[in-house]
Amino acid sequence: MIELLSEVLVSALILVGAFFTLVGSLGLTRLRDFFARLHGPTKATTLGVGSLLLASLVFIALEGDGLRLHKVLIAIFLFLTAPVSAHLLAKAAICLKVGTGPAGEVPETFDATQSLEIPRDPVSTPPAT
Amino acid sequence: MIPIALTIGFSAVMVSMFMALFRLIRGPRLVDRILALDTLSINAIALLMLVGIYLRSDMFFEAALLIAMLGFVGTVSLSKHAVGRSVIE
Amino acid sequence: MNHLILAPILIPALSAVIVLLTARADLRLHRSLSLLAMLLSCSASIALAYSAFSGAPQVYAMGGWPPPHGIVFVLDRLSATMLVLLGVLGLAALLYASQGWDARGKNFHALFHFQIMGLNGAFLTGDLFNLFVCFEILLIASYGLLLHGGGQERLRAGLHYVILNLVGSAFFVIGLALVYGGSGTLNMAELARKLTVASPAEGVVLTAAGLMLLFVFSIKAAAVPLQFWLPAAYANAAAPVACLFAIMTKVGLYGILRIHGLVYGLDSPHIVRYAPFLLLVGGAVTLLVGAFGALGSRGLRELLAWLVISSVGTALLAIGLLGTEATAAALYYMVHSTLAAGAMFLLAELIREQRGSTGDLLRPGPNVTQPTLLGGLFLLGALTVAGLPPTSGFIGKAAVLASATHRPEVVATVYAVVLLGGLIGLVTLSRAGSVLFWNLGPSPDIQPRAAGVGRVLPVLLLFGLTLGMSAGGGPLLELMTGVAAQATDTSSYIDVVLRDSGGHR
Amino acid sequence: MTLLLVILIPLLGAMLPPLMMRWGRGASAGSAILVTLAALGAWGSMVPAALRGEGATFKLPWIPALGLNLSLTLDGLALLFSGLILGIGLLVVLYAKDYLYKSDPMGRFFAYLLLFMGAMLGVVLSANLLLTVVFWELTSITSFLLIGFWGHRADARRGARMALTITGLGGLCFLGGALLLGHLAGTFEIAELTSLRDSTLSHGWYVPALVLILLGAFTKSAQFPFQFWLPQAMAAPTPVSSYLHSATMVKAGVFLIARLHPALGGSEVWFYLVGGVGLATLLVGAFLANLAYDLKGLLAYSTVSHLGLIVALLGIGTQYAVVAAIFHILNHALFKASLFMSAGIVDHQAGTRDLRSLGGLWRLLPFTAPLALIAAAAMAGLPPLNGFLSKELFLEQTLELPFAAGPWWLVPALATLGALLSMGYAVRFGVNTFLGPQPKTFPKPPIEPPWGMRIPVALLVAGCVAIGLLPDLLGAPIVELAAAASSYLEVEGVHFALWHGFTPALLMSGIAIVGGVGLWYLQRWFVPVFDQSIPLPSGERLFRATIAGLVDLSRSAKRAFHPGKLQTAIAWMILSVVLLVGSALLVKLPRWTPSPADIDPSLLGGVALLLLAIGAALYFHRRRAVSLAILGAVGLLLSMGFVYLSAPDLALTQLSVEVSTIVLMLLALHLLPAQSVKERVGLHHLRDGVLALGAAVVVGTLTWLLLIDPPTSATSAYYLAQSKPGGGGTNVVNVILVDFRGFDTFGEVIVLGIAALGVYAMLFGMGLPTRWTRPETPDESAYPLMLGVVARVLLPLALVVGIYLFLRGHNEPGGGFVAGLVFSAAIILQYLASGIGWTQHKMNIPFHPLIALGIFVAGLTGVIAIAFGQPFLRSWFEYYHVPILGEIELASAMAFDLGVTLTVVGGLLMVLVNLSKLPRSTSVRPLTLAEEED
Amino acid sequence: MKEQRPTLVVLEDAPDHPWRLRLFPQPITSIAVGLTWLLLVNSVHPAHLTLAALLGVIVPHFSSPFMPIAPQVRSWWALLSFAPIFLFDLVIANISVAILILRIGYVPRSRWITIPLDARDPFAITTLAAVISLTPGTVSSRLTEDRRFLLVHVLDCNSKELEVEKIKARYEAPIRRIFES
Repeated sequence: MIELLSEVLVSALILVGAFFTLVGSLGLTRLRDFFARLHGPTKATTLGVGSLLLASLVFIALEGDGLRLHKVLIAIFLFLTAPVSAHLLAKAAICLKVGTGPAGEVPETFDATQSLEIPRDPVSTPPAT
Repeated sequence: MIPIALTIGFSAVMVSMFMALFRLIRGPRLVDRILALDTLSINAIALLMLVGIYLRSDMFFEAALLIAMLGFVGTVSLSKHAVGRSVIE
Repeated sequence: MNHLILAPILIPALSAVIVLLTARADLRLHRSLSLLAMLLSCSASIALAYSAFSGAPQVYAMGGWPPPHGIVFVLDRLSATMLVLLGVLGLAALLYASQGWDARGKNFHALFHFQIMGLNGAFLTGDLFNLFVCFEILLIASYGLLLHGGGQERLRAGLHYVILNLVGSAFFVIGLALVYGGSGTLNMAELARKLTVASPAEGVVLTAAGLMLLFVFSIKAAAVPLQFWLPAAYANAAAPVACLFAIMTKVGLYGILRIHGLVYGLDSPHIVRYAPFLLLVGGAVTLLVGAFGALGSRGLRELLAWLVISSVGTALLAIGLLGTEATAAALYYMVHSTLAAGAMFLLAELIREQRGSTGDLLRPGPNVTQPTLLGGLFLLGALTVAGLPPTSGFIGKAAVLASATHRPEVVATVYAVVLLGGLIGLVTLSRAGSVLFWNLGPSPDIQPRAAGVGRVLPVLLLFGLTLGMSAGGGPLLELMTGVAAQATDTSSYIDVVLRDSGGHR
Repeated sequence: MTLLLVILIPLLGAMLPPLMMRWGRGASAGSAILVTLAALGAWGSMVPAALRGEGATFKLPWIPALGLNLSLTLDGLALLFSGLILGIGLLVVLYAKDYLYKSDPMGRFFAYLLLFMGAMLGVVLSANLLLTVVFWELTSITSFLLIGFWGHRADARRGARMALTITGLGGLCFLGGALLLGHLAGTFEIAELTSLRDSTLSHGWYVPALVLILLGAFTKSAQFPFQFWLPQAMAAPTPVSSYLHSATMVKAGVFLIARLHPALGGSEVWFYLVGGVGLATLLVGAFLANLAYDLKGLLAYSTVSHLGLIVALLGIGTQYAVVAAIFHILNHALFKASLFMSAGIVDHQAGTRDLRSLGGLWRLLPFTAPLALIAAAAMAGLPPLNGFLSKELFLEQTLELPFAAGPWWLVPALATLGALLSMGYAVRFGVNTFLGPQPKTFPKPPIEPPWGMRIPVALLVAGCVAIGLLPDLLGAPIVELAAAASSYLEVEGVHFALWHGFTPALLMSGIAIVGGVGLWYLQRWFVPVFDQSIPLPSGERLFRATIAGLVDLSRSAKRAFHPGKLQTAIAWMILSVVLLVGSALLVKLPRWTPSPADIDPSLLGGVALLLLAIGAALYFHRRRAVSLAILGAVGLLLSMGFVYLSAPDLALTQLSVEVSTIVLMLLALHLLPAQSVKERVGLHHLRDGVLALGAAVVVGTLTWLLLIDPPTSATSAYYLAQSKPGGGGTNVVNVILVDFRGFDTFGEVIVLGIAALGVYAMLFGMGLPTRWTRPETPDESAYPLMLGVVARVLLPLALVVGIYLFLRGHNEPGGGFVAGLVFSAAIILQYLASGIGWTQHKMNIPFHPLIALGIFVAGLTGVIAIAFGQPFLRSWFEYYHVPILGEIELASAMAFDLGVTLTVVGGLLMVLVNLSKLPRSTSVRPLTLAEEED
Repeated sequence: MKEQRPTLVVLEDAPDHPWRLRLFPQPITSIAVGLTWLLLVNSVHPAHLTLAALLGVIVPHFSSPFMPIAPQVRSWWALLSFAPIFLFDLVIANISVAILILRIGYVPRSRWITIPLDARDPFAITTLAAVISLTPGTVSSRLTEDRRFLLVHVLDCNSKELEVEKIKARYEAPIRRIFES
């Protein structure tokens, strides 16, 4: 009974993961606007991988090797990095004036670059008010 | 039951890798390609997970970990290059 | 197990490391340090040579892993000869460089010693893959050295040099893959043993491997039509570097002697039957093309570079003649041409500096500051390189020709080629000499400084050695015969390495 | 021993004159004279014995392997020649002392002269053929230096080069021939060669050896068709001309023929070759001499023709022919040297040697003129002078040849013609210079030179007369001795007489004398004709054209085949490897039975992906960034391939290398234009296609071969077995890397370090402006906030992962290399996020020492083993049981791995930092060269 | 090319602290490091615990200079309460995006919206941006120089105002509670 349930669980997770991975890539291929494409990988794929991770985690656990959580690290890394990648790509696309589809013009406020004094550390210095 | 799921999973991931590769080749812009590359590496992680289940081993955990960590570095530097700035400044 | 065998690689490595650790220390410290190290490793080489010539080959098993499984160093007469040769050459080059060249770029001493280490390793190792590793070390280091001093031409030449050599390395790896695939080992002795019992299929693979390696070594040796990397590189390298590079082509020749002469056996069926013929033809073509290229050169250093190619051709030819006598002649010629070329490149630099803006171009220019000294040295060098008596070049050439008389079917060709090459060389050098020292243009307002003792000394040292080679030609040829005998005796090599390997566990 | 001294005294004494120069020219010349006298003395001490026929010998092995010994002998021939060399040498030195101009470096001149003297003595004294070759070449070289003594003059340089080239060519041939001869006879000792004559003549290599040796002799003695270099050599100072180019060096060829005549002579080949060439030379030389305007040129051609006469005699080779030859050698040396000297006097005093502007010097040079005229008479062969005697003998010999040569009268007629011609130019020389009308002006008003220049002439002429009058007393003994040494037949009872009664020879010389005068009478008509209308085939012009042509050919050939383009070079490489290896496959390919491997669909998918990606990378190769991105994908897929082969270590390595490669390449891209140059579609595409195809076939075949019978390696089994017990690790790959083949790893680590140093040195050498000074505006677009924060959050985690990979490496996938790359990646991320300036400031590791430290640590683990009496790199490991912590393994491999890690980090970051300090521009010159290829 | 100065790692932003801080310059980092280690080896064997502690001491000494200001979690409660919301939205987001992607022939109404930021702490801003990117069809695309506005691309958006409101209320507020306040 437990085995069955677990099998079901694992298979379900696998399928879900596979589905989202597929959807992510599909979006990458299908959507015709860069910014739209951007959404696919950042979300769908991460979730897909997440559930696959979960699947293998559960599976290994059920194999009797006990709870091996180390795969969680992968998820952590992904969740840390994926948004940043998306962010940077988006920034790049904006700089390159990639066509942004319907009503996709960049607001003016972003073209006006405010002048700041030079902070020594790009991150931790408080912005000029 | 799991084997079937695995087969489906494998084929799904394989297909999505093909799609990512398509975008990588098709472009049209460098950013598209970078995005595709990023996706491809994430797909690779998925593939590794499936392999792990298939082989009942954690042999490829480190590989997946590295992809998650280092693929990011690649994406970052490429996208900085795409903008036309020095990668490191 | 004789730990001294490690000295030729550990001493340079250590000194390079120290130089780097004290990266910001005064250059003079680095100089004295690296000179000392060079002296040490040179004397170590001589000591090794002494023991090698007084006995059977010695085996050193790295990490105590017994061959064929572990990496071994094998010290035999051939490697000892090369070690000593390199030691002396390196010493001269380093002496010269310490007169100021080493200050014209970064990390000279470190790169130099790594280069020495790579070369020594290549001469000592008894393992094919390790040979590849050593080749990598010396290639990368030589690339760094080649660019030493900066400048456009150097950069361009260096780029070609490194790319072509990397292509060579790629094929080297393929060759190694074939060797391993065919024989399941990378140890030279074991490979030699396997060759005798190889199945047909393995036989094909191993033959292909052998030819692939022949190709690779021919690149290193700059045999025509694989000479492309050499002329520009040598003509543009800094003088001491060019001097050291005089031995680079010999590494390729060494590889051929070691792998095809000893492991495969040039006249054995393991490699294609026409391999010696290939060497003969290749050598002949290389010899002539080299001499011919020198004839058309516009600068002294370019001319010398082509003559290096020509000398390689002579050596290849001799190797292709097979037999102990011919091999001995080839070895003698190798040693001679290395020393001579090294000296000539140093001398060319002295001449270039003293001819002001004309540099080493072969057209009328101002008279050099030290006409008698440089002229005399140039004359001596030209005689040596062109193979005129009483220099070692003459003896080497004579030895090659004499050994050819045992091959009646090719003797005519060999004579024709060698003599023609010699003639062209003679014409070239006489033209160059008469332009450089007789056909004088207006002298500049400020006469360049005369070269100090420190920079003439290395030249004298090297030329002195060549003269010694001719004076002591008798005993030396005897020695070389001994080397050749050992370097063609495959079965005892196998025995020594695989039996008293000094490996345990 | 004294023999050796005779050679060594001049060779070593050559150093004296230059050194003495600081005490003035007199001292220098004096020293030269002293040296010559010393040599003469040493020689003289041996003469009596030699005359008794028991000449001294000396032997010292030099290079036994080649049969080259320092063996000398003083037999008759050697005696004659060495006497000439030393005697005339002395006179020449005397003469030169006054002849040389104030501006000439006298010391150098005498040094060269003495060197030549020594070399020449070596040639004539050596009893070993190879030794002869050695000294032979030395004479060529010294003569090169002497001819080029006035190197500032173009004709001197050209003459010197031509002489060296021709004689050098001959020398090489001589060497070849000598080696052949030595091989077929088994010795180079001339005495033994002589004793082996019969077997030599019957040997198959006799003819080639003979021809090669004769080539040497002919070139040296300016025999037809090589006669042209001698007149060119007249650019040398006159003492040189009279010494080298009449008395001694040009006689070396003749000497060699005489020397080897006993060993090689007497065959038909010998007769026709030597005799024919000699006769031809005699005629050609004499004829050209009649056309020369240059006084020395005339003498040079006459020398050529007289040498031809001697060679012809040696070719005939009967006893009396040999005797005549030897006798003429002696005579010619005497009168020709004196003629050259007097010509030198004329040139020196009158400032010109052109016959057209000379004449009537009889009155101005009352002392020199008669001497010169007598010498000329001797040259013409007028009685009662020595020339007459030997010429008579020659004409006589032409009547009784050992082999048939055309109709009986042919050779004698030609000989007579030769004599006639020589009479002609002798008269031309004497009359046009000293008699006849005196031109209005001379470049210099001629007056008699100092005695130093006159005495030698006088002595030599005296010699001519003396021998002419008392031939039996002065000539016969030495000639007999020498002739005996240079003939394979018995030679005895030699005596000469002015008068033999009415013989055909007398008739012939009569014809010659009369005709010669007549010829001189006609010359004012026919010489101009030859000058203007009839272009004589000039070997000299041909020679120069040949050399020039060769140089041009070489240059254009280089441009065509060695154009310093990478494509060409690599094309040649691929071509040769394909041919080389392909040929082996064709030769030795066995017939195998292909075994259809079962194919895995997922593998198919992966392969398809990989191929697609690679193809795309190729397709986009011109757009660098794009192809780089695609290459990233290729790397990723490749690592998946390693996963498929369940090789986690390789996968890890591949992945981590991939990233750093991408970053470095991106940095490098800054220096390149975004697109590579557009290639013109051309033939080279076809070439490349064919080559690629061939390479593919070869490599494919080889791979197939490997696959159909995979290697069975005892080594891999050994590694698997020994990994844990011997290497203390369960991860075989890592144990192989750090233990079984640790030395390779050590090497590769060093390679990495060197590469970093090399890049550093290169960038330094490029002398580019270092753009970076302080971090520029760290605005949002340069340093995005998100990136910065996340990068910093990631750093510690990444470090932990690195440590993890490092620590477990020995037993499970991971290891020092990967760990190092992970560390570097973590730090690279900081550079990306916060820029060089800030990061460098935060983590200020000096890279050089870091690299060095890594190598040092790795090496140290090996050396420590030695300290324990173990072999280098012998690994060590131990398991410890610590109470709470449990079992812990310590292994030397870890230290080794640490070294690897340090070097990797240091090297990678060093390259990275220095690359990123470069300005971003496509106008950086050094990198344009990467573009020049297409 | 100027040489690097041979000084070692400098901790200039962490001057003389009490020993506790010198041992653990950034406690939170140390904890993260330790946890990571335990996760990696996934065991709590004493040996690994000690090792984790050790790393917790060592690693931050290398990493902390790069993070002069450590993230400070003001209220863990806020963090805990926010986590489920986020995870829930994550799933929802994916599903909705999936539907969007899968709907044949439907052209999503992409829009740019600008979110005026109240958050100041870099970590807060970053977290917010990350969360935005990970949740319903939005990708935070650009931050102004003065870090007061965040440009967000919405895949399928009916009204900009609503979106802005939602984000500020649902995400920014709790995140500010975590890091600031």
